[in-house]
Amino acid sequence: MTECLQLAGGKVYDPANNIDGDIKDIYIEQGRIVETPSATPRKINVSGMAVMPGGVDIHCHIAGPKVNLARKLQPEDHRLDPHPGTEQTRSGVGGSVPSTFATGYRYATLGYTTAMEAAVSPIGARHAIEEFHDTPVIDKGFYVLLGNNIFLQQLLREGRKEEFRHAVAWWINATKAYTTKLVNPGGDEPWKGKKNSRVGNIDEKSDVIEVSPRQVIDAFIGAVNELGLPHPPHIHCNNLGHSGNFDTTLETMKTAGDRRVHLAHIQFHSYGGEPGKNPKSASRQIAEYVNSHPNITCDVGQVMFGKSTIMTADSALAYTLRGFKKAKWVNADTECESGCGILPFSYQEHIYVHALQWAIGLELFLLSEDPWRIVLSTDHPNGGSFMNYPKLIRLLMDREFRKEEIKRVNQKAVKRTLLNELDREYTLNEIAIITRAGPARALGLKNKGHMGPGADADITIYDEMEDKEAMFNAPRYVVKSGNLIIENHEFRRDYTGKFLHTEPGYDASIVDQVKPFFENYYSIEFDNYAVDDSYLHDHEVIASSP
Amino acid sequence: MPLLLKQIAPPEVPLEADNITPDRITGQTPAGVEKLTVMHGNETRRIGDFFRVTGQYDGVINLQGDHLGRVKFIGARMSRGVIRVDGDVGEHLGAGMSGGAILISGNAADWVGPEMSGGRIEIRGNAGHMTGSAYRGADMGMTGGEIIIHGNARNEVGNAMRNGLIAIAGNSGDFTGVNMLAGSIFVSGELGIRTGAGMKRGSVISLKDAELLPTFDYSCTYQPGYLTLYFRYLTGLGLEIDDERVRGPYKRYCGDSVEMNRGEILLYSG
Amino acid sequence: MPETMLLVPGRSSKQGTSLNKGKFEDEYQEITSLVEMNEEDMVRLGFNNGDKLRLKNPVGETIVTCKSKKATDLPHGMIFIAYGPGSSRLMESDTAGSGMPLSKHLPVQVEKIG
Amino acid sequence: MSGENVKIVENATCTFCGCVCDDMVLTVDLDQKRITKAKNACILGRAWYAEHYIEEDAPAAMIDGKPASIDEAVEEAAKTLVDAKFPITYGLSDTTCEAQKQAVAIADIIKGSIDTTTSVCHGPSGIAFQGVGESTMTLGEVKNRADLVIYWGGNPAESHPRHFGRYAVTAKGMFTPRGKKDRTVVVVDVRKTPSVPAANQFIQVKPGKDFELLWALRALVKNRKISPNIEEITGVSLETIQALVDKMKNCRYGALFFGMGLTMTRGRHFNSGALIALATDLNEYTHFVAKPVRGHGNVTGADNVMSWQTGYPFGVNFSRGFPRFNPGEFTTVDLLAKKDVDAALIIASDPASNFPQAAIDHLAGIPVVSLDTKATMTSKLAHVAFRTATYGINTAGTVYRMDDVPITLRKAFDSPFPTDEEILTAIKKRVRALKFPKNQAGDKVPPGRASQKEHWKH
Repeated sequence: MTECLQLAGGKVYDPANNIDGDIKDIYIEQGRIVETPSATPRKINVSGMAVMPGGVDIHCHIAGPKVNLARKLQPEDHRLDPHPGTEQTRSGVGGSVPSTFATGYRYATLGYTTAMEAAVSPIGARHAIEEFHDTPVIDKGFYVLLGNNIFLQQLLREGRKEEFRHAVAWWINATKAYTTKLVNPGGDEPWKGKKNSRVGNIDEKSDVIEVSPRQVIDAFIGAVNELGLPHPPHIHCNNLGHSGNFDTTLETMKTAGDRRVHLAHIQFHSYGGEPGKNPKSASRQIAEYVNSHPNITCDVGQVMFGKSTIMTADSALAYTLRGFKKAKWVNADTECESGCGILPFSYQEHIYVHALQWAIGLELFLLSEDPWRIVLSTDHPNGGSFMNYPKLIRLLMDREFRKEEIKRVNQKAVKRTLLNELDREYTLNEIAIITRAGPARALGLKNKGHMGPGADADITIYDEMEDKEAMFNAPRYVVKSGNLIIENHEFRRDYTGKFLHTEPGYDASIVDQVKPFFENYYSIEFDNYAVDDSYLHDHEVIASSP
Repeated sequence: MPLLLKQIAPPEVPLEADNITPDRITGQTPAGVEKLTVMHGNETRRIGDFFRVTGQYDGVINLQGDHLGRVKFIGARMSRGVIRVDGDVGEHLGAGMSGGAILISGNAADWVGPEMSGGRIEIRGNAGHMTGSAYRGADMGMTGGEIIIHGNARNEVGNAMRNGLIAIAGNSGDFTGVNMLAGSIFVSGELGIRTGAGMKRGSVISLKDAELLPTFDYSCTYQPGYLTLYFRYLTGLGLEIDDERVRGPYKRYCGDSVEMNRGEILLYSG
Repeated sequence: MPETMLLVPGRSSKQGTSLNKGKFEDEYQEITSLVEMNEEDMVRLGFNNGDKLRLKNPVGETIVTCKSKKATDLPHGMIFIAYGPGSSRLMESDTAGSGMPLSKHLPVQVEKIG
Repeated sequence: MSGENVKIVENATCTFCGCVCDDMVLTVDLDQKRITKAKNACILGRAWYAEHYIEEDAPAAMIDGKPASIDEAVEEAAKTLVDAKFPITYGLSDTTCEAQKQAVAIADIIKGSIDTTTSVCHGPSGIAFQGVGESTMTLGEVKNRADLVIYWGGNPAESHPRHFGRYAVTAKGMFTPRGKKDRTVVVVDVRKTPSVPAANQFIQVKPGKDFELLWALRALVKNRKISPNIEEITGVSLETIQALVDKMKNCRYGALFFGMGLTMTRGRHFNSGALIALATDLNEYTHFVAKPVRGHGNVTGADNVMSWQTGYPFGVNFSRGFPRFNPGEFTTVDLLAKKDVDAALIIASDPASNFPQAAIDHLAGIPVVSLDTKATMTSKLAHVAFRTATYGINTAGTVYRMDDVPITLRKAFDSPFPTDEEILTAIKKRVRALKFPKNQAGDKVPPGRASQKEHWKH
């Protein structure tokens, strides 16, 4: 039951509509924002509070096969962070990989109302959607992993670009994905088939698939832009985490030319130095390239100190990280299309590399000239839990606080960055951009990230406070699709949220090409592969514009 | 005068009583203590529903009753004072405790002193499985303190223990000292099978011979000097060790070769 | 003197197919009370195919029917039974902090009855 | 008239064992309500379909052995569960994920315990996973890539008959075009099972010495020393062990499958853990994976649903208002044998016939609510017994194969009985109403995907 509401007297931060802290009433009816309501609204006095669109997480890992493996893996992490239920809400557990219910409620308690799972294998799509059904409050969708899909690589090898595009679109439809995700494109075959080796340079052709990572990247950028998906290919570059990888990152961006592309957790891809040796910061080179190329959006993948969980389709990377501590580790190969690696992790202030990663993330935020194209993320839970967002916001908004925090970390690492020279402080308006308006625009979600008439009534209202961490930690009100979910910091009702996906057009005859491959090399039947509509709960198709 | 909790009603289902610790009852009157909550299955009840509380806390809490074996989490996370139980106790005794002492006249169920970091637990009877161990999934069990069992203990004594001492006058079960990182385990009686599997460092000492895993390597038979001191300390804790066994000799095995091979198992071979 | 042998309960195709017919049907009852034994052990102990045996341990006991198995397929001293009510009677309930009762390799005393 | 009203269901999924083969072609006689043919099914699958019939006369619900209406039974079940101080929900491996989700919701609302048949199957492997992790795969990777396959402590020829042909031994794939000829198969077991003939090599280990053998393999893989008495200990010669180590290190893609010969014997989770750790160790040299060969059709789905809803795969307790996990404390055999629980909701499982006697004795003394497709020992002792439709034959829904691949079920024909999901959803609504009488607006979450109608009411 959605309500007719008047949010009265708040300071409104709606950067998409050029509203920066103006006092303004917001009206809500039928789950949407309206100019003037047709009925008498329930008036909520929000004067002295900051009113923002609901937060949008463009890159996190919250549902699907690898997330659930990571959950199963860590009872010790859940035990310390129980999430009690209420009469309205289900119980769960937290930790760095919370249960589905806790994930949804906790996003809501930070004022986030949309989150995109950034990596689901096609065969695991049904699983991800089932988890989404149990992930309350937030709207959600996922990016489907296609960058190591053997059938698609075969099409590329044979130069069948047209069919490639149709096949990509078929896969998006079959899995009900939002866009394509490339993770370490072309890197699975070396990992699975060549005694755990990895991709070096992106022009190197695998001797099995005979296609280079650059060809894969180029083809996806081409196909997805031609299909007109609301969000371009979402790319996790090759060589994540390795010293000297900024070069791979630059090459990946150059491959795009002036075509749209999103680079995921770019912090992990901004390292200088020699491979195999300690990294240095290359954030300046990366930031400069991004600043001067308006076709590029990125999210940061900020590292936050404390417990995290590495979970990535970049299995080779997880294996490398496992080498440091030899503690529990998961690798899961997915036939013909993907795989993942998982390990519990902890970022520590005194460790050079961890401190450097933390500093590089902050550098990227502070060096970025266009807040619309750099999105706040921790690559949850890889760089740390999304529950760290309020602290990260304070690090960006509060120079003095940042200085104190800088003093606590490995100084050798700090000295190798520009961090001490960067005095910039983000404004509330800029925070509203990097956490809401920007990611919504990058995702092509026209009804999100702003509060103009017709927008989804996803709204968060914070008490204005000096301590921005405290402020962003506890919104007083959260409205989701017009429902007052949190009122005076308390959950008032449960709500499922919507599932967001796309339906790009394609030539149906492509199925005749996919099917024989499938029958030979997959272990389930082709007709049981695509996710049917019965799995969709409340959902919305976001239009493609080819 | 200790604070006396006398059990007046047997619980119908397990009782979780993590409020029964010196840390929680300090400064409370007996009536105040009776008002503290316990979980009786899924209902929240009061200590007074199950115990009559008398006396005054003078550093010691005394529990008496015939059905204490269904009371879990006694002394969990305690940091000081003494809990004396006349009878048996349920699971998770002294879980995560950091100081103080717990004395049990009867038997204890599974999980005695899991992940404890300090203090002492002494059990006159037997203990269940997983004494001084890690909980599932965790990479570290007991990190300090002492557990003395006068009877037998069962499987996984000291699983992933990092520091401290576990002494067992009777037998231990399988996987004693499994995944041990450091610390000492002493067993007077028989060891179960697969002692020290996956141990990185630490010592397991037994007064009986035992069959060890194929990844433990015999290094020598000797009379380690430090054992005299060690045994004197154990006798001080009330364990009986005769002079012959104090003298040795002991067979020393090192392992686990699957791990770092820096742990040791000493078996009496007089 | 009853002989101590190692009982290995496990799945078998027949147990699986008869399960579908129903646990109260004779076929399931029969299959889950049939114990396979090394033929040489049977000769040594004087057992014949179809003999009724009592399997007993400190937990409980059950009556089974004996069936020979080639000496190469089942080691000496080991007997096999399909999971079912019979094997349950001999299982201890302690799970050693795992949830799993020891359900295979149960030492049992074996003696012929009747 | 039989034989005229016939329907063919293609790509149907057999839910009898964890192979969850989804290539069944079912011939359904709609008049007789029988499946007359199941093309592609194995011996177990054929029996699963052939023996499936609807007992039209059986009451859909019984209270204390007497027929009752479903509404009455739901009400009585809800009261029984809400009144309990320590209720347990158990079973769940032979039903859909949609039903499993409702069961977890009930346990959450009534603050009870919930556990699945995992705890007496590969629960120890789950514990091992939490300690060690696991290098693993979907079964198609084995079909496409594995040139070395080792089965340890399992007998798939009888428990999972199509495992060899469809996934792991004779299956032909991308880099294994000649199937069996392109791979080496080893079976390790205490006895020569019917699986042994499929293998190139059989290694017979002494009963109860799997851990010692696995540990010796781990040490040799790492080039460490082991006891010269290894043959005496394990029954396997040092040469054989070393040869296996060489084979494992030098393969291109190795896979270790393991069964309950490891989980159900002394050592339990450490046995599984040793095997998983061995596979992990081998990744220093080549690509190596391991996988438990799971049993019941959707036991893996139960693990998944439990994990995403509670954070833990089995053995969960909600008595404090949030999930806690502790096998040995909150697992069903323990809770029953220690007489801790005072009511039970048993779904698609028969603990009264296959649990240790001490556990069965306590179950017989407490009020039990049971859901099953046919009469069982458990339904016979139940206070409230529901008869439900068989998943995969009479219901749609989702199941997870042993390798966590989710598959949608296709219904072959209707059953007069409600589904597990329908009954559990109804019980959930009633327990919520009884528990939170003032908050009837609480359940804003739409019903599960398969529960569009409560058809038994019409």
